[in-house]
Amino acid sequence: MRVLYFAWVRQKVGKAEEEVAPPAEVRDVAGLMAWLAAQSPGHAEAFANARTIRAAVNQEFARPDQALAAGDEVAFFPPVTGG
Amino acid sequence: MRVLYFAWVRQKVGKAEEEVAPPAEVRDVAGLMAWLAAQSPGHAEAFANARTIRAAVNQEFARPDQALAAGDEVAFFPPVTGG
Amino acid sequence: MTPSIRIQEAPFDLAEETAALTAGREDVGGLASFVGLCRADDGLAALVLEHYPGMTERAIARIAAEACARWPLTGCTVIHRIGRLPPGAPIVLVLTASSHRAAALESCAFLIDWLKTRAPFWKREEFADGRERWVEAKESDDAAAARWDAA
Amino acid sequence: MTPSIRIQEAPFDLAEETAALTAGREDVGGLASFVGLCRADDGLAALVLEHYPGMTERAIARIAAEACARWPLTGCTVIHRIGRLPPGAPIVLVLTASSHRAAALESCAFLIDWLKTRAPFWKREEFADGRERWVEAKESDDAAAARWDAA
Repeated sequence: MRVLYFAWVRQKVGKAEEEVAPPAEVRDVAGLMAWLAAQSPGHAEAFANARTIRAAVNQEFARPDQALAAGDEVAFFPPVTGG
Repeated sequence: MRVLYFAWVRQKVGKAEEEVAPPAEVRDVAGLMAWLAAQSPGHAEAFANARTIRAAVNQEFARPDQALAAGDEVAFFPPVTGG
Repeated sequence: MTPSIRIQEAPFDLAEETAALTAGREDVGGLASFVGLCRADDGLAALVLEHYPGMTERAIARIAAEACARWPLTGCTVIHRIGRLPPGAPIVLVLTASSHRAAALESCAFLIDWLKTRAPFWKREEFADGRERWVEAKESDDAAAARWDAA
Repeated sequence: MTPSIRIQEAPFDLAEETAALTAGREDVGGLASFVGLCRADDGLAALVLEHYPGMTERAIARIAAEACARWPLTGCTVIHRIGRLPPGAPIVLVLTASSHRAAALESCAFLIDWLKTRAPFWKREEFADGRERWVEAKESDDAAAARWDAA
């Protein structure tokens, strides 16, 4: 599973992307966030306040309960500020 | 009193402007229109349907009951179609 | 800030007018523009626009001042062409600048809705077959302008 | 008509983009544009914009297609810049063309309101004194975008 980070989520995690292989009990976006938070102090800081983070699965905005599959591209980022 | 005509009102009257000296009983815009309509066949045609004509007095839109003074600039024209 | 208002036969240059409202400034967050062009409906050969010199400039200056009072604008340009214009030619430009996006967008729509219904311009259509016709005012334009009275 | 959508570091040319939507056509009655610029609030030295390559283009293409379904557009261009932009620099361009004035104006406002709240861009502010700050999403932008859901 490919995970991408943007903006301050990327800065806190310390990388722009990584390949991860979470255990089978990680079934949805919220589960992945909780699992990622335990991977390093940077991850922990990035995911400390999950409510400030938005997610996309396969380049579509996704809610915390969206189910995940092994080949998915999952992205985490703050609320967008374009335009 | 200076009277200006625009668009098809000008075409029907046959001139773009004229100086007029209506009698004292012509007190407002509607009265001036009725008086002008009797000045020539062109004027009569232009003012045949007063409801299709708009007026301005001293370069401000005016209603039929607006009072007139001797030195006024009065204009008659169709509803505007700019932009 | 004094709005720039021009009635002219000559074409206008959108890039130049935009640059004039932003050059050397760092407080403009949004720039909204509307350009109205001459459509070639039903075999139109040209539009001929006339106006009421003097009244036109006064009326546009007043509505531009009202726009500046209703929205915090950093710049406002209105250019309306007159004379004979072929299909495809730009007729009118409204350009508004503000620190805030909504102010620029709303004031631009306000000004063009107003110009359509309250500015003393008249359009005559000339067709390829020699016919001529004065454009008639549209109720939909009156309705568009009236919504700002209530706002 | 296929909307033109570009994410780029380079500046854009409003006159060129406008010409592309009108050149050789006689059916365009109105052209609305919005340009968002970088303001120099509070000693800002630069804005740095990043985006989510791939998702950005897909998301903008989808919303542009929705605009074309909601309004009868003859042309639609969206250009969003990324990278480091100094105060005064143009950031985003939305340009819509239609036979009808209201369609051009409304679709332009719709697209920029959407870009502000749903397109995956993020802005970091760099200040002259070395501080950095990620721009936070604004509730007023969410409200502006939400009014189109109800419309």
